[in-house]
Amino acid sequence: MPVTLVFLGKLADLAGVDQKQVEGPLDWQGLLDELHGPLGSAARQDRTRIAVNGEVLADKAALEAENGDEVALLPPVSGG
Amino acid sequence: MPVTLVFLGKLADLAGVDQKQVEGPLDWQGLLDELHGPLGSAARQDRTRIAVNGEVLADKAALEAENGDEVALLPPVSGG
Amino acid sequence: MFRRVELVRGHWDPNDAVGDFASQVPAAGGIATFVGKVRPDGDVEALELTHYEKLTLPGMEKLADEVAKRWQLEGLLILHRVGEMFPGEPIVCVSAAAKHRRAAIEAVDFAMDHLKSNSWFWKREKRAGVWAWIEPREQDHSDLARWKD
Amino acid sequence: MFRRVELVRGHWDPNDAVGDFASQVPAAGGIATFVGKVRPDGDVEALELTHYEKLTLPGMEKLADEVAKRWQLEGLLILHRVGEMFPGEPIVCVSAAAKHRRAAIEAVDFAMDHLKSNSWFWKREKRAGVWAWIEPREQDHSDLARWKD
Repeated sequence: MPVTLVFLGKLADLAGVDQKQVEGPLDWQGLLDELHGPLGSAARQDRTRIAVNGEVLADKAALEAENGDEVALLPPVSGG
Repeated sequence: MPVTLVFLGKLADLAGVDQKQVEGPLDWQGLLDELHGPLGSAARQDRTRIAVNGEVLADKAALEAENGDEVALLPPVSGG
Repeated sequence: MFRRVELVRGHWDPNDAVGDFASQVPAAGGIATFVGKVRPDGDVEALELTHYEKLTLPGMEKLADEVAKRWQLEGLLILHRVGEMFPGEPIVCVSAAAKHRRAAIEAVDFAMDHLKSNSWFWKREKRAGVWAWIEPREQDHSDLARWKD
Repeated sequence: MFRRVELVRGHWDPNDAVGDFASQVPAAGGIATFVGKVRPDGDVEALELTHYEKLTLPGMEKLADEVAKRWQLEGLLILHRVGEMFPGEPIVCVSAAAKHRRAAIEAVDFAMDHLKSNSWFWKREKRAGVWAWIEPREQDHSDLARWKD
């Protein structure tokens, strides 16, 4: 079972899908290689967070995902 | 029609009645003459207010009630 | 602005009142509410709230005027029970509807502080069959002081 | 302490939820409540709230833990709608029951500020048939800053 990428909020629009499977292991550079154009830019933004299996990473560059893990890309929440 | 005295809260207990009629005109001294014992002491306390026909007096010593008026004696409200 | 300010003389359900109120303020983004009950505190058997016809409701109306002046509201509900009631029964219900959350919450907070310490109600409690009048609480005065400009 | 924290997936009536909640907290002296609705603001046709299963509800539970730690409550209710909804429909309902009024009101105020600006929800609005994502608001961050120790 590969790594599942989950796109939330406007990142799902940019990705064109809610989820995507990629082959693990997956580090930060490997993730960026999967994300093209505006989606890659959005992922790089400071306020976009990454969660692995429901744990939000303090430093997303420290991403280390194995096959079977779920990696979520979280844009800023909407508020209001 | 005489002046109606209205006793609120614990003042009604001290007066033994909720209301009482007295002959007008009635000023502050006249009112105190009507109120005996603990009721008179309670009326004198700073925090006890007087209302004439629903208007609370800024200075209760300025009381000037005529026959037909309603004079209410208001102990501190309970809160909480 | 929709406004309902009343004394309640018998058993009531504040939740029904708030439901009715909500239906009157369709443009509101939020509704804040506080419901106060007779606290089932150990040995209190009953509570009686006395009011004075010529001051109590007019005072609540003046409070509503002031709340409506300080916050931009779509609606304001102030209901206060009078008479004898029992532990667990509702005493007071204040609800404010506004476009924005903070206005609704602050309006309720302000109205409750003023209702509790600055309104014409006299309260007595029955414990072990004996009625005793409740004196003002210091806490109420400090609550009220929060709103002084 | 009675506690109910849930995501709501379809049409609902917060007033019914608050009525049920009230019946669960008989020892409370007061219940404060906030209900937020989709504001019927001119041209908004619909609103959609997206959540993330692994974070959103767990985050709401953590928020409830913190509220319960900061205030002495008899009960806490946090309900948040997800999915597509229409103007006038309820989005969120927070209710806190406590012995004392200030605890209940502050707990609701705190929970709302954190739900609004610090919870895992993404919101988009449909205007004139076109969906657009809502960006964070500065106001929410200043609301949140009020609670920093």
